[in-house]
Amino acid sequence: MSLSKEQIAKRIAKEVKDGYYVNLGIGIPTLVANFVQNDIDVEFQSENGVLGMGPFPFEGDEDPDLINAGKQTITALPGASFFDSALSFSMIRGQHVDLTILGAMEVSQNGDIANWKIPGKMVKGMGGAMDLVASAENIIVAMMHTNRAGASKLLKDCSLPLTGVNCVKKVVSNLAVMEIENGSFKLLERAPGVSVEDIKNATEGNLIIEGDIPEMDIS
Amino acid sequence: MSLSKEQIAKRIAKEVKDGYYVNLGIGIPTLVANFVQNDIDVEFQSENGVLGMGPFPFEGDEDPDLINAGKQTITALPGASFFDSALSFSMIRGQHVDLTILGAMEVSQNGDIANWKIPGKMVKGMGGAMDLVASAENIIVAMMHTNRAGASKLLKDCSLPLTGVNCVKKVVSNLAVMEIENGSFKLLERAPGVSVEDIKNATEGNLIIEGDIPEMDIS
Amino acid sequence: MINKTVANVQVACEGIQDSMTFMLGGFGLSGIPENSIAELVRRNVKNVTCISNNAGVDDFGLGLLLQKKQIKKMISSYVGENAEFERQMLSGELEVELIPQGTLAQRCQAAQSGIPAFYTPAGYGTEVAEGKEAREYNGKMHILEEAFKADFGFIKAWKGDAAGNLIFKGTARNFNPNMCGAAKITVAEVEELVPVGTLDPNQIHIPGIFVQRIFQGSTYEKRIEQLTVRKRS
Amino acid sequence: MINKTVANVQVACEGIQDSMTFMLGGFGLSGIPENSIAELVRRNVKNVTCISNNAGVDDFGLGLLLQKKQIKKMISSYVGENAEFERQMLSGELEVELIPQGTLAQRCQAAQSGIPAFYTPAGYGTEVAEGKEAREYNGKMHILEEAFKADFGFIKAWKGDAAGNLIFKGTARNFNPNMCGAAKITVAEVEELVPVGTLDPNQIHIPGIFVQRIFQGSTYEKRIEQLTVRKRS
Repeated sequence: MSLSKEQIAKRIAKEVKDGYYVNLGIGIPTLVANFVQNDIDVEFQSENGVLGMGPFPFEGDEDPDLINAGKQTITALPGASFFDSALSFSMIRGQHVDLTILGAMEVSQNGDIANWKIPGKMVKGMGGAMDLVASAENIIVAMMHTNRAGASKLLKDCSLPLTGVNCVKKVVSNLAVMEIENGSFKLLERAPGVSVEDIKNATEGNLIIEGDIPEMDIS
Repeated sequence: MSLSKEQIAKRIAKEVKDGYYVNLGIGIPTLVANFVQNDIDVEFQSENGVLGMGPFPFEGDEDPDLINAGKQTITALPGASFFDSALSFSMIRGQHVDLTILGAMEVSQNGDIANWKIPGKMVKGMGGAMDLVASAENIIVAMMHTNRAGASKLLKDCSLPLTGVNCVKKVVSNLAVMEIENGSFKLLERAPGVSVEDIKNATEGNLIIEGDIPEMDIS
Repeated sequence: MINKTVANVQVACEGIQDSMTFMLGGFGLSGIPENSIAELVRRNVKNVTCISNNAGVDDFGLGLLLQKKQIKKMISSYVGENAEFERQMLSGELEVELIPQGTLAQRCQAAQSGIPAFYTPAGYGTEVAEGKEAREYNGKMHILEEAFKADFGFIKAWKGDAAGNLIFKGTARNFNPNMCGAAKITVAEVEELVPVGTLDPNQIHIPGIFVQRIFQGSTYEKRIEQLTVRKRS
Repeated sequence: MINKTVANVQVACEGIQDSMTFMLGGFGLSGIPENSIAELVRRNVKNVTCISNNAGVDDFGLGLLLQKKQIKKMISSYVGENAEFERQMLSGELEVELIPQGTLAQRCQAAQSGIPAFYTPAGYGTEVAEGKEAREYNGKMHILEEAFKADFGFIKAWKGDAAGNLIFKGTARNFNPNMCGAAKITVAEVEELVPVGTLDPNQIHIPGIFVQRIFQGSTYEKRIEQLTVRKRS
């Protein structure tokens, strides 16, 4: 069974360790915050200028001067701080953020990522994604394994304009958890009920399968 | 009559215009603050992190957390701000400071300045002087025209390690006010009672004398 | 104290001309200089280049200038919230330069700081790096980016005083401080212009030296782009 | 909230070794990390390189490490207040690299920000530019300067909390914020460690992400280098 977006987020949440500063991209990554274990200390950074981001405000408490990178109204937890965009990217570029989780339209087997532009069709811009992927030591991509037409989004080479080269370390898709290693996708875990064969068929890039591939824990 | 240090400062104070942000170096330049006209608005910047510097504190009011670049205890005027060293040099390097007044050991006829090192003898360091002279559009040097041995400090070429090249615009010495123009010292004013001949004799660099040279107003 | 106060937004915008380059603070619709934008619309200044992280929405923020086709070129990092923008861009009416958000912030700060160029890893190996010098530092490739050059910067702050000192609030801070002093003339509008001496000098985010004109703004709409809330339990 | 508190200066300095490079905040004797310096003396760590704007005075600040000949190399902008320093330098016992103050600040901030190199006009045409790339921007020559690399940064702040958030006071701020996060490990000592949530998030000068260890300092001497006062009239 292919994972729902929530389940992808749930699985990624297990990668978030105690003491991590984490930047969450728009979309599935934003959901990760809901599934981080309660017994660890984590702080969320939003590149528009807040560290220590909390949940959405209660109805009526929303403040136009307090939003996240997705322009959603948010709250700040005790110990939070506000800062300007330059200092925010000092955190990112300076590798003070421990983990970056973001979405992708394509990922290649050498860790290239494309997520900001479809020539002639869609150009939203890269936002902070290029800074994040060029700087972060630990990048996890949350994505669908295939597009609506069933074509793989895990490729030998990206076909879309790149956001960054050689930077993605791990991909969690609706079908699998993979590590990028020596120019290949190394299969680590399968979604419950999804076979290795299914994953193989959905992956255009080089897929390395070593030994038994366990099912993901998305409890 | 050769000017006293106070008189040099007094003459330079006339160069300080309404609306100027001014950085004063250690020594004679610091004295300039005492002679700025009362009817103009000026703010003094000290590169260790204060804008809107005021006079020395009253006895007993001194605060070790409030000093100027000369490490002297100071005060802050209403409208003052404190900031870090990087932002302080953003003001300087970014040419937001309108006027820089500093001392010199030597100045050359093309506007080079030396004021931080005497090889083998004295090395105090350049502090902020290199940033100031490389950045400021308007630099006035306050200095003695000759050294204790009577040798000129206004030279064809500096003999000491440089602080900056081609940057000094104006020199106010104990003998004269000079502008640096096309690789020469252009004599603008004489100290009261000092003759053009005296100044000529005390100046090793090329000195341009055009027409009558008036006496300085140091009232 | 050097007084930077001007009477109103009209005076603050004196000297604005067609074909100039503007910097505008704000992230999304948060912390945007609403009064200055309204004045740019009123003056109908044309052919301008805008450096701003976003391009507003169809009927607010820079979207108001886009509607009236006042903008020749946008330099932004993300423009996904504006249909008219997308239309003008895809049709070729509007020139667009998309750059990484951190590079945008740093190019503003570089202009403010007199740093003409710096190396950043952001964008290496992508379209953004085309035509730019690249160099390896610490085993990683970086590209050389230059400071912006702009004629006017439009800043929105929370509080300010006549000396031009500014304090920002929450995430409405964003690019505003980095753009102060990065253009030839910096115009700051504030929600509250307070008497000189009432701001704690320790808490000033931007010292007045970076601001040429300051005025008390009026009637801030502060529109929320994505209202997301929790139910009270 | 990620807790950065450590019990005391001994714990804060764990991992310090001979031959490391340290960054130390402070301008003159203002805003220097007094407790950390005392601990460096106590540990008698040797052969260290210190990046610090000044070198203290003979019997205070970094002068204490100079007395015990713990410092191999100083990287500073101004060292005129210290006779022992001058003696060690002129005799060749101490290696000294003097650099412009603004360049020093910017090389710290570059390290904090992941900017490996930048252009500055400071020092062009002088000894400081020797061996460095030079380039013209805006009709003026600039030289390429690189970010510092350091093992430990020692910071003195006024107030801080367990999250590592820092607020500085007056001109004791100086290089301290620029050095936060510029070394592999940043150790912050504060005059007052306040409960988390009591610092206004708008007024935090340095967010805790740039600080690895924070502790409540003790018995600050805060020596005044040049006492200058006016008589009360």
